Amino acid sequence: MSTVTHHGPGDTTTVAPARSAQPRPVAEFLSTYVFSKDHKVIGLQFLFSTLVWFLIGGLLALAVRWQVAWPWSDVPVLGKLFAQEGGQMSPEFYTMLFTMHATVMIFLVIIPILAGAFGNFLIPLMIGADDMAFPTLNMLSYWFMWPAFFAFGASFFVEGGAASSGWTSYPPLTTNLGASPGSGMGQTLWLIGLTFVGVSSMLGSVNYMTTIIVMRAPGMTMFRLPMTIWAMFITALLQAFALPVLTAAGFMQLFDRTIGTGFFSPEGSIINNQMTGAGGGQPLLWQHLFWFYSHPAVYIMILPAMGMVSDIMTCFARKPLFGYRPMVYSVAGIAGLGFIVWGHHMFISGMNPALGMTFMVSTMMIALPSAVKTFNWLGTLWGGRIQFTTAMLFAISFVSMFIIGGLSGIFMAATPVDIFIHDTYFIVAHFHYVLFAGTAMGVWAAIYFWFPKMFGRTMNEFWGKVHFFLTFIFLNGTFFTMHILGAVGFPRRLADAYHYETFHHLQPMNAFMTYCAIGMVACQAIFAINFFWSMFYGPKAGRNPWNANGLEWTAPSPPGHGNFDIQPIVYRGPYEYSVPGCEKDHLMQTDPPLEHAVAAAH
Amino acid sequence: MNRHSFFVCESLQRVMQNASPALACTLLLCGLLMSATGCGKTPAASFRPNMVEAAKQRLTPDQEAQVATILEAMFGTPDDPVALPETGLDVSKLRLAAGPVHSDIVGRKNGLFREHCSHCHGVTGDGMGPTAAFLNPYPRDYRPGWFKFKSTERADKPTHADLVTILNNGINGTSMPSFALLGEAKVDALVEYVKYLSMRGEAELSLMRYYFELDDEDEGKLPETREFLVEEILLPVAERWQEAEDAIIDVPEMPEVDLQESIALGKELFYGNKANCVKCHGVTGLGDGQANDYDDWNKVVKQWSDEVLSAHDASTSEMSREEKAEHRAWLARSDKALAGDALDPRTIQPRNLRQAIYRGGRRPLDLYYRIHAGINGAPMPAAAGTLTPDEIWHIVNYVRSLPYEYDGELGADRSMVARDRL
Amino acid sequence: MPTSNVRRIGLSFAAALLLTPASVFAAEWGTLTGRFVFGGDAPAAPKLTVDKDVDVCSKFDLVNEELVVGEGKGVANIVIFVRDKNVDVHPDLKATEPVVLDNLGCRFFPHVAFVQVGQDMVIKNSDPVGHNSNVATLKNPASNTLIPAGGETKISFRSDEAVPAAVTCNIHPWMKGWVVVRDNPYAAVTGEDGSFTIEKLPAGELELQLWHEKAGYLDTIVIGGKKTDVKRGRMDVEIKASGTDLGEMVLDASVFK
Amino acid sequence: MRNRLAGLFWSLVFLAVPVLGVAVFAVAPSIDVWLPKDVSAHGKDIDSLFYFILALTGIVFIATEMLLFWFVWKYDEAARGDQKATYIQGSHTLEVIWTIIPAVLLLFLAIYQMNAWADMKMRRPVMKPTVEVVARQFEWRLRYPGPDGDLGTPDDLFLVNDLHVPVDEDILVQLKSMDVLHSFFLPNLRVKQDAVPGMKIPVWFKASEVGQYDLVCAELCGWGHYKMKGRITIESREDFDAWLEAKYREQEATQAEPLQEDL
Repeated sequence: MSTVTHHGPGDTTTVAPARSAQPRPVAEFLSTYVFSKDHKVIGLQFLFSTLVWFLIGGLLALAVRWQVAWPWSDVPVLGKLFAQEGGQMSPEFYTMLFTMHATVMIFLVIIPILAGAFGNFLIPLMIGADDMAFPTLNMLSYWFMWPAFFAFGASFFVEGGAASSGWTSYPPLTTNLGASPGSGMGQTLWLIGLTFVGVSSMLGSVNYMTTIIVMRAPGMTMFRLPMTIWAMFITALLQAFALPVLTAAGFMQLFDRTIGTGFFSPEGSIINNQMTGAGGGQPLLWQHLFWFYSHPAVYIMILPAMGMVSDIMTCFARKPLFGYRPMVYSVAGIAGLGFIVWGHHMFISGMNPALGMTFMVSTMMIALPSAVKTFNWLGTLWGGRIQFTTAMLFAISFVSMFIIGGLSGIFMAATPVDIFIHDTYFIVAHFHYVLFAGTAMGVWAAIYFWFPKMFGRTMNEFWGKVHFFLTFIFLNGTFFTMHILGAVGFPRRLADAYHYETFHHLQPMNAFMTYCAIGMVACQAIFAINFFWSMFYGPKAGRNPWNANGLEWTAPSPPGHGNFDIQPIVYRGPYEYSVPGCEKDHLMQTDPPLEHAVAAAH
Repeated sequence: MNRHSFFVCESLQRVMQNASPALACTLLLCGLLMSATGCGKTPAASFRPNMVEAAKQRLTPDQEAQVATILEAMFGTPDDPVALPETGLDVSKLRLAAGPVHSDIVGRKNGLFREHCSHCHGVTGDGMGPTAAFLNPYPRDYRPGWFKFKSTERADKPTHADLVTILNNGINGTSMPSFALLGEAKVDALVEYVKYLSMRGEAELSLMRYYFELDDEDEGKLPETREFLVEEILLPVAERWQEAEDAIIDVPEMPEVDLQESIALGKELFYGNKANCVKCHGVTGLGDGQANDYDDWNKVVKQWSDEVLSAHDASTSEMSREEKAEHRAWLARSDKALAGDALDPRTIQPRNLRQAIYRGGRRPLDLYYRIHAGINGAPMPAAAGTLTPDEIWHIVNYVRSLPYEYDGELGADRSMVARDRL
Repeated sequence: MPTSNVRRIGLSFAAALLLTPASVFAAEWGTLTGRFVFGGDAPAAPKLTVDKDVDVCSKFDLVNEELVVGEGKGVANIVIFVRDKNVDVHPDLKATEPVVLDNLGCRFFPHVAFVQVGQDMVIKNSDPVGHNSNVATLKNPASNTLIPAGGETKISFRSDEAVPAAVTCNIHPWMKGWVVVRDNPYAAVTGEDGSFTIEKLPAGELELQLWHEKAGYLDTIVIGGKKTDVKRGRMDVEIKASGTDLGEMVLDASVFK
Repeated sequence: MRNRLAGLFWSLVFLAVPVLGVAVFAVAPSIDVWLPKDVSAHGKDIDSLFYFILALTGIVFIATEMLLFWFVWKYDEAARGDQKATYIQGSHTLEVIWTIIPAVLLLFLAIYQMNAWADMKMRRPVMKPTVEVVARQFEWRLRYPGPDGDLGTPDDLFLVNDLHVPVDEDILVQLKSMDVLHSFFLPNLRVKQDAVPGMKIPVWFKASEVGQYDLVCAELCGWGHYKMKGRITIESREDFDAWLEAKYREQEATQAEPLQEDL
């Protein structure tokens, strides 16, 4: 076991001396796998939980697509499950579906899978620490997800169903219990769940920041950190500064709903033909508070994926990252600008139009660091020696898809154009290109890439490529068409848009997208089987199956408790691939300095 | 030892060992695709029986089945409606409105009722669609055959045109939207279907009530002859729908007096003992007079649930074992009917007359109808015979001026005056 | 099989031959009398809460009239009518005068009114306050008319009602009365002492039906100390030309729970 | 040695992105899945801006995706033989170039569109509202000032879902909401504005062509969001006045009339 010298101030996980008493299997199982303070186990716990929710979110999306393509027709499976009258989906059930699809995907999948799963698993390994700075806090950050899982999960079964006011939860629809079926208990549970997700993220973010600042291995300077760690670091900063606002806003909404405050309800409105109680509030206030968190949250949802993709891409292009420092600066730039662009979600919300202009300029500017990152990834490929592993394919497709998602954002940033495309499928296309075609592809790349480190075995490459190919085709079939639907003005969130003459002819196109979506979800079965199969029967991977440079690859696969069997000492940055004059095509961060390597570095 | 074996149970491991990943992939893919694209269609829609009435009339399961059989013979199913010639309904219109939503061979949209109405009013027209419980007021239950806003006398059915007007204008102040943009033909078909559902509901009620009148020699079974069903059950209902067209209220012209004078007279009547509007609509006109009354739909449920509640409390000590068992079965069934087939009764509030919201239409003519005939199904009584037409017109004028009346004296209740938001 | 039933009903155009009884007038007529008494201690009628038009209505000392037990424990307001639809009607019993239902003292008077099909019913208001009378009939179109102080309105019924119809006032929620609508003149309502009389009934076997607003159709009565089953309030009696007296019929207190 | 075919295959997959992407946008207008017909005075500003951004992003899209394809095609391990990857850590010149050029373009775009935005949302015409639109779950309640031209007087005309406006005139809509958020969306007039309870938001436009178009709710307003369908009818001043007059007469009716045919 570990003979690591303990050097972190918060490190409390010393290796227990061998117990003389008989092993207590249940207690040991619980402390090893359930209430573990080991960052790797916590990371895997996050990974498995989020993958389960990913499946649920995907199935919810399928049901949504079904209704959009064939409104009022019999719904297979769901029609029977929920005993809708006449087999057809009721509109409030549909609104609940897309609300919960977004909620699950954002709060229970993307944010926890990036920060929770990969952040936890990778940060100590990549900086050469034996665990997080605050392992107990770390364990709590996972277990605080469970109340959220329960709250969101249970809300499907309460009267009126789960929240159905969109994931943005705009009041007064949400503050008034009579406004919508889902505005009842479902919405309360939604707010409670959200709060717990927030607490979990907050605990994580404090931990990540501290760990990255104080627990780096000797020689690991800030500018020798891999991009993944930089991205995680800045994500943690974003969370730490933006989350309190959302938590406060969530409580305000909860109070509006339960104890009759009126933060978000204007005076004298009549909802469901009844006078509402308290007044004096402003619905727009919620939008400001919500987007003050949720716009930075958009970057929380992509920055870590960008970091991981950078690492994967350099490894399989066998080439240093093009412009390491500009990449770091652009991540920081995105984070900084991310705090002053929230108003672009509110151009037509009734907010002062003059304010719209300032937000438009800052929004245009945030495209810059994104562009810099894209060009740098292209620069990384340029002159490389590309290995088409599954992880690399996902990483390249991340770049390819992020270009689309990024460029479509410019349409929305342009305020006059936004007048037309706001709340249409153009927006849906945009954020699915960023979040699904972007982040989810990045996550798959990361899973295929770090799987050997997690389980000591590699995933099946052939089925991995089949999975990639099908996902890639179907995802573009589903989401690319949304752009042109958006150009027609096809609005989001309509249970049945075809009774409008303007949109009547779009049904076949939506049916096509639904077929693609069905295919997309179905082919994840390949991934699921490959994943579990490889966990047990995949070919054994050594410490460094990809010949990568990072510190994590010096540890055993899977790393034992305390991670490293010898204390890593860092001599260089993480991207020393194909260093001229060096025999190997890569120099790990722990490799002792070579004369020519040092020479080449300057 | 594999440290991650806890994730999967032993049996799964064995299965995984024996199957190749390719085979498993294919199987799972097929399974997912099949379940997603629908091998299992949901069963065809059916009409829901009137459980409250069945429990109330203490029908046996056999009798319930008989009612269902008779009704299916007389009216068909939601997907395949039948209208006997005596109903006077146009089957081709019914077909347009009935069934699941689909486009027929010429691209005409069918299944209009389920597309536009059933999520509130329910496939059966019992006002208990999936959304119903969340609406205030509840969506209308067509089955008892009561309709509120019409141009006919209180006790009469609405005319076809009345229902068309409701569909075209919606009912302001409720969740009923306007369907004018569907076009005349579709609205017409929907009205026909509403009439069909209402006739079916009324026929169901009278069938269920008829068991009570049976003689002992009938052995608890209704005669199933066409004559009985048409003469005793269908015609009394259908004829009243057909008579409605001749029962339109005759409205005399508005008296030729100065508007302000008429308003003053109307105000006097409003507050006076003769018209007594003030008792329910309140001295403020805000509808804050009578607050604990129910409309007829809710009253039925309220009375029935009170009865069942008191039966729960009643002593069973003097009953024989069989009686006790029967009593318990009946209670269980009544509770089930109340829980699954009735919405929690809610009180009805008199209209706030200062909002300029008039559910039955804002034309002076509509208000005249409301005062003349009252509102069927609601506590609002008919003034015909009590008030002269001129007096009714004065009240109409006063009510129309109420939203614009100086309301300073309302003080703290100012927020209730919502005329500024319609 | 339900489908075969469907076909049978849908296609059976052939009218069933109804056995119409030969309409022969009875030769003899008799009178039916009887008295209902309350078995057990007579409960005191609870006072009503009067919260509308208090200045007028609170003067009347109103009580809940669901169960009125009068002198000698007689149960008032029990409705007795002949169930047989084709009963012979004595030629003297042609309904001419309208039945009057009065809003009197913030209650309905009489508490249970009896009216025949086709006969007029005048609902009037002798109170100094306005009332409305909401008649909740099931087979007949329901009506609800505004009746100002001193006013009156006239309604009639086109078909009999299997169950007496409730009459309520929406302005004064405590007010409740009943209307019995039959298509023959043979019905009676027990008075304060619990007794009733139906005159000029055709002699022979007749089926009566007994109803009370709280008990519904009566199930059991005690005649001469013997428990008699009158399921759904149906009771066969023999009308003698000399008159039939059912005597004292005891209604157990549990009936009214 | 790795198979070259795999590299070719995957590069073609990535080539399909720009090719099919452009194809979709090229084909879409011809199958009528494109910007709906514009009948407003200001719509061309939005449309031309849309096309301008489309062209700009289109060029960047094609360029970057083709570059990606080219690199993937060319620098495949199998194609490189024994050659090592080139050791390049970055280029200051390139970084500066690809920071400055997009920055200039984006700033230009931002400033270029300000005027259009101001026209649509800030320079409100000085006039009394043509109509008040009050959104509620789930319909559009309309109120026209009656003969006196003022809203809030007893001669107001109340309608639902059926919005009429005169052509070639400034229209000022006073937008309100009775209950929750809604959004007043006229696709053919390129108008969209959220209706916020407690706020009176002015919306203005000028219709340039006679016709009937959809009025859509674009902000989730509850379970019935999909059915908040309204209609806008753009007609000549004479027709509009006649319609207004007829509707007003209808609202003031004291006698039953034959049903209006043109509902």
